[in-house]
Amino acid sequence: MNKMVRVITAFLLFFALSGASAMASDTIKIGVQAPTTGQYANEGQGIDQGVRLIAEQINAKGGILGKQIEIFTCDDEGTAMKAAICAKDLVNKGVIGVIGSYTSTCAEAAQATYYRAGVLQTTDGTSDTLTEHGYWTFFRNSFPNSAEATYTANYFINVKKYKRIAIVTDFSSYSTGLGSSVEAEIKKLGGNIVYQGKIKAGAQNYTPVLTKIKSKHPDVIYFSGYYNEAGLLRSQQMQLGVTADFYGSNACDNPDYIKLAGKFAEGSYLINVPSPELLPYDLAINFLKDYRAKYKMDPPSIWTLLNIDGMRAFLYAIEQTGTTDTKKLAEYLHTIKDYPGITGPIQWAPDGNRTGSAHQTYEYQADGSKKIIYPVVK
Amino acid sequence: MKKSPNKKIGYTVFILAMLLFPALANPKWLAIGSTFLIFSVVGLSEDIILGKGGMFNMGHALFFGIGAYTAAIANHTFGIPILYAIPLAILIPALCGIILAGPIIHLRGDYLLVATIGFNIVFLQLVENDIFGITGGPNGIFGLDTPTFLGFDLASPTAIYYLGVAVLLLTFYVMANLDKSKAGRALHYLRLDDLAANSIGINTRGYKIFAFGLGAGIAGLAGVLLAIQYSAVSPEAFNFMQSVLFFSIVLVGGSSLPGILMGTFVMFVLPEIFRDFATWRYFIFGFAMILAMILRPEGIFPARFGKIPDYFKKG
Amino acid sequence: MALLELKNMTKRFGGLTAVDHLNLKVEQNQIYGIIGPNGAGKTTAFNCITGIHPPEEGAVLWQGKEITGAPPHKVAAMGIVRTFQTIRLFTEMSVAENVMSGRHFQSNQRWWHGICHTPASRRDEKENWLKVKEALEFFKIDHLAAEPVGSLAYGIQRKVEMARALVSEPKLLILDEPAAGLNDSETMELVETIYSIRNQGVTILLIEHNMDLVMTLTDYITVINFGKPIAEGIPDAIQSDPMVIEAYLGSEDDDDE
Amino acid sequence: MDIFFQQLVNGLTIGSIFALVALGYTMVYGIMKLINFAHGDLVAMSAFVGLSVYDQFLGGTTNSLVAVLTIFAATGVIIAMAGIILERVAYRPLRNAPRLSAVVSALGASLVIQNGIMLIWGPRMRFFPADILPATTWNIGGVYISFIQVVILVVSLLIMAGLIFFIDKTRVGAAIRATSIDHDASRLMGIDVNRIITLIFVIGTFLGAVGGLFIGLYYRGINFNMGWNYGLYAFVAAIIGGIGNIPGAMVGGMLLGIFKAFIAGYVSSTWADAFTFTLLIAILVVRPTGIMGERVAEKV
Repeated sequence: MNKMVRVITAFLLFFALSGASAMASDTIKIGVQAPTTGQYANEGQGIDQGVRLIAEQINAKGGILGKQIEIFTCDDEGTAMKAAICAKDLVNKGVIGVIGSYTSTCAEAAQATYYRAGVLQTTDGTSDTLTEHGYWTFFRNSFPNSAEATYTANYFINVKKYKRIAIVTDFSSYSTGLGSSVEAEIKKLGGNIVYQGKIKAGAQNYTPVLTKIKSKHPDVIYFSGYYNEAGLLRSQQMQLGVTADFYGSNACDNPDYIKLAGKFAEGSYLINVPSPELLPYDLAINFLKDYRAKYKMDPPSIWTLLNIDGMRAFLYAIEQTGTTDTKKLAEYLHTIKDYPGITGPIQWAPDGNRTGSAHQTYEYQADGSKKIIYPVVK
Repeated sequence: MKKSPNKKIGYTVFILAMLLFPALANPKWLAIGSTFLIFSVVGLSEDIILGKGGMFNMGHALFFGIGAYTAAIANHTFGIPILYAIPLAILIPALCGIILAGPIIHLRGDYLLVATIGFNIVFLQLVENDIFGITGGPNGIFGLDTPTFLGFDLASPTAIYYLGVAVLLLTFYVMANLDKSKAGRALHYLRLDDLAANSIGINTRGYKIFAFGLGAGIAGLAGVLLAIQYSAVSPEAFNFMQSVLFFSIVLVGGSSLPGILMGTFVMFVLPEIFRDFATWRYFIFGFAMILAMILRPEGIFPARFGKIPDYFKKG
Repeated sequence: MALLELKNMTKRFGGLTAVDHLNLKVEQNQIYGIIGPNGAGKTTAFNCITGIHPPEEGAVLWQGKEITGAPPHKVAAMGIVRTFQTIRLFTEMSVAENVMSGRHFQSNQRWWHGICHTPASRRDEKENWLKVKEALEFFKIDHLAAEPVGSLAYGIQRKVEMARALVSEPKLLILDEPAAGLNDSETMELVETIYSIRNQGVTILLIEHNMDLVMTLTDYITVINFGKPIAEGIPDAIQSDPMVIEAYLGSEDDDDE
Repeated sequence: MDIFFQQLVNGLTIGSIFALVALGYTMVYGIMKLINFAHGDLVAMSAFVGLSVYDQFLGGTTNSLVAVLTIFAATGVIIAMAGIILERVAYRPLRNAPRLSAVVSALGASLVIQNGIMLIWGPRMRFFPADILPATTWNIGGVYISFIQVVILVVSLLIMAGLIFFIDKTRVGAAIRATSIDHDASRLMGIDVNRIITLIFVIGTFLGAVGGLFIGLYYRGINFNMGWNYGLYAFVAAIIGGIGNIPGAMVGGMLLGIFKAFIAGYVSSTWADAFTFTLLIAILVVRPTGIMGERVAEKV
């Protein structure tokens, strides 16, 4: 009869237990907001593992400012709503900076909370809207879509002189955002887009769209989207006898692309900033070595490294300024120039965009490696 | 129709606990508490259709989403303060519920289920493709105005929480009225035996559509709260998996007020509590769902009948 | 003018003609019986009248007005209410709640009273419950008001079903084998009940297999076989009709249709 | 015209996979009136099991019919056992419960299997080797068809023909048909209903396993959460055909595959789902129990 009472007891117990989190600051608390389960579990776990690796290394050397680094991970599952809850959770745990999330949508859903709490945020999200709010807490560790779109359009029209361009996206915000930026840039340069369509991530069967593309006789197919779909698109394209060149955008950069496309990966192209194994920096080589030693695998993609760079910059700022006051840290971060990162020199524009795009075009070789074909290396 | 003293104490304690909760909770749990209130309202609205009316609606996130998007679009595109958009965000989902239910209401059980899933998926594609350029595409709409009411700023998490409490209490009131009215009874009758209900003079088709309209309207109201809480709407909050969640809330909890609250607690709050189990939690959670249904096939607190007026009782 | 009149009513299921050009006239305040062997189409005829299966041909006239094909709830609201051969109650609900369903179309509540009550709708709610109480007292089952109906004995369930139909204040009460499954004393009680319902001014149309019951109870009978009427008249005349006797030979036992 | 036929081939290939998976839904539904929402996840699991079988015992074998048959046989057995366990654990205790509780139990089982796959095989995509089957592709007047597509089409059709023969012409098939109409009456006629249900789960999950392995062999990349996507479309296919109806599931699967190909090819890929599901609802409005479903009139 008194089931209501029972329900309430249950409620109160749980909340009373969870209400008691300590706020003492004998450690430096860093949050990780990443999709460690769900669709992007792979990338999310990569970010989490990378962050923990760095923290472990620094702690082993005695930490920063004499304090140990403590990592809190919150799984946003790649959904905006969970991301909003994660943001509140991490702020509540007393973190001074958050690494992540992997997707632009989740980063954006959490942004305002970090800003209001004065918590620094660094994400690999490439969506242009991320830097449009003017939050001083925000630092993008990758390069925005607009930079990639300008590069891509210029390369297609002025360098390769493609005449018939097909653009494929999926339904994600990253993909449609980049896709429409590329489209706009191509049109600006007077390019001819013969097909534009969307595929559903995870559907695996893209032959209908590719057959439709075939009927338009394009000389290039550009896919702004993720590696899973890219690999299948490429292999199905070749099986259908569609001879156009195939280009993937930055999120196609993942070893899984080659596994999916198989022998058809050869001769396809990728536009991205340099990928882990192609990074010429010692920092990168050492990081990859340590990562492999600890986790017995490669980081899933360049996105792990970009996020790590964001984290390293945060820690560097703490070391240099000797404070954990986020306002001062943010001011300092805006002044750094060519801080050596795993993914290249780091500096930030006032709006939080990482400046100095380093986009390149790669061609996949028969052995699965990538060769830079543009800009031409001397 | 007097409530038993225990029940009265139960409700009083529950309402007190709800009111005092923000004083105990940290910001994260306050946010979860607010979402719990919102999902409870959606659960109750799904209960009208699925629990009382017995119609297998697995697309309820659709109405929740239409409400949220109506408020967000009214605010973002047309600059209407979000609280003033509430009537619209109830009416539009309710109308959609009525219009969409009309042609499919004659479908039996699982065919209705798949048709409602279909509506949900069509809706999601509409908003993801940024139809009419007002839904913000796959990202959704961010940065809605914070609501003000009679000069009070309702932006704080505590204010939003209490707004949730108010809406939940309002929903309780509607549910209580429904239970004690001919419309509410008609839903029970038609669930238990459509043909007998129809033969005794109940326009079963009409009441089924009524259930969809009412359920959709209440879900729409909850959608506004969600939009306020996150200052944002985004498509994935209203996808088919979300509909599955609402469907499960009603069935796991049982078709009653405490049942829906318990269902929402089990289906939404428990996974949050067990976040530390990370990758294991949904694995265990799945087993918990199976176990819950085996132990309580009609839900944790199923609907109870025999609520008859006092003057029937002898003595 | 007859209260209910069927004119050449015909219902087919695929190739089977379940009801074949059925004609009958039920007069005000009659107790009218329809009898016939299994599968003769009696229940189907009831389903046609009450709108569950609209007939393909012919007409159903109610107080002289054609109502063919009207949906069941409209037919009920006109005052034609039925019971079922296999009892159809809302099994999880209590006796009182079951009977309350009969008050549905008599209630003045509108749909929005389900969201927000008004003083008038609260009053209406109470009045209807009182009618239910009256009906339960009439059937002497008021002490069972709060019992879940599914747990009750068969005879009681029959009463609940009749109470549900009667509480809707019908003009014509259609009973589909009301005595099926009842013992002798319950059957006797049923006869009394049916008479007293008739004395309240309700016309009764019934199907029944229990011949003794039909012969004592009814004022007028139509016999159908293979969907066609084969005889009609007062009980005495029917009892001696050779066609009827022939139709019944060898197919009298079980009461399933 | 070659584009039209190419789309037809595209549609039939994916349609065959939908049909195989849909059969699992429809058979279980026919017997138990239960939507087995965990079926899609068993399909996903079968792909992982198949891959593990290959890695463990056949590593490096290429272009080998024996290898493929071994994978199918071993996976079929393992997944059928998983199906039996699923029925015992999640559905049998609920056989007399309200219908919807079994649906929730099925959703729970789906979570268990999906996350179980993730815990065992990890969250990353796994890959079937490209060369288990010959990678030959034929160009017939501009229509490209690959060896694996031919295999999928032919094997699916053979399996379905076999299934229809089994259901319509054998004693066990007759027992299955009887059980689908009335459990109690069948029990009285000496049919062991529990065994029939177990058998249905074995056949249904086996067909799903074949579908899952085709997914692995054809698309090669397999993901722990891919079951929901295939499950949903296969379920829709079963509904289009009339759930519980075996030829209906086949027709529904093929039609859905072709719909999807033609919508993406001739209407719009951007709105593919919106069109597909609108069409589905339109079919249901006109034919409330699917294309081949029986119209049940309620007995009064």
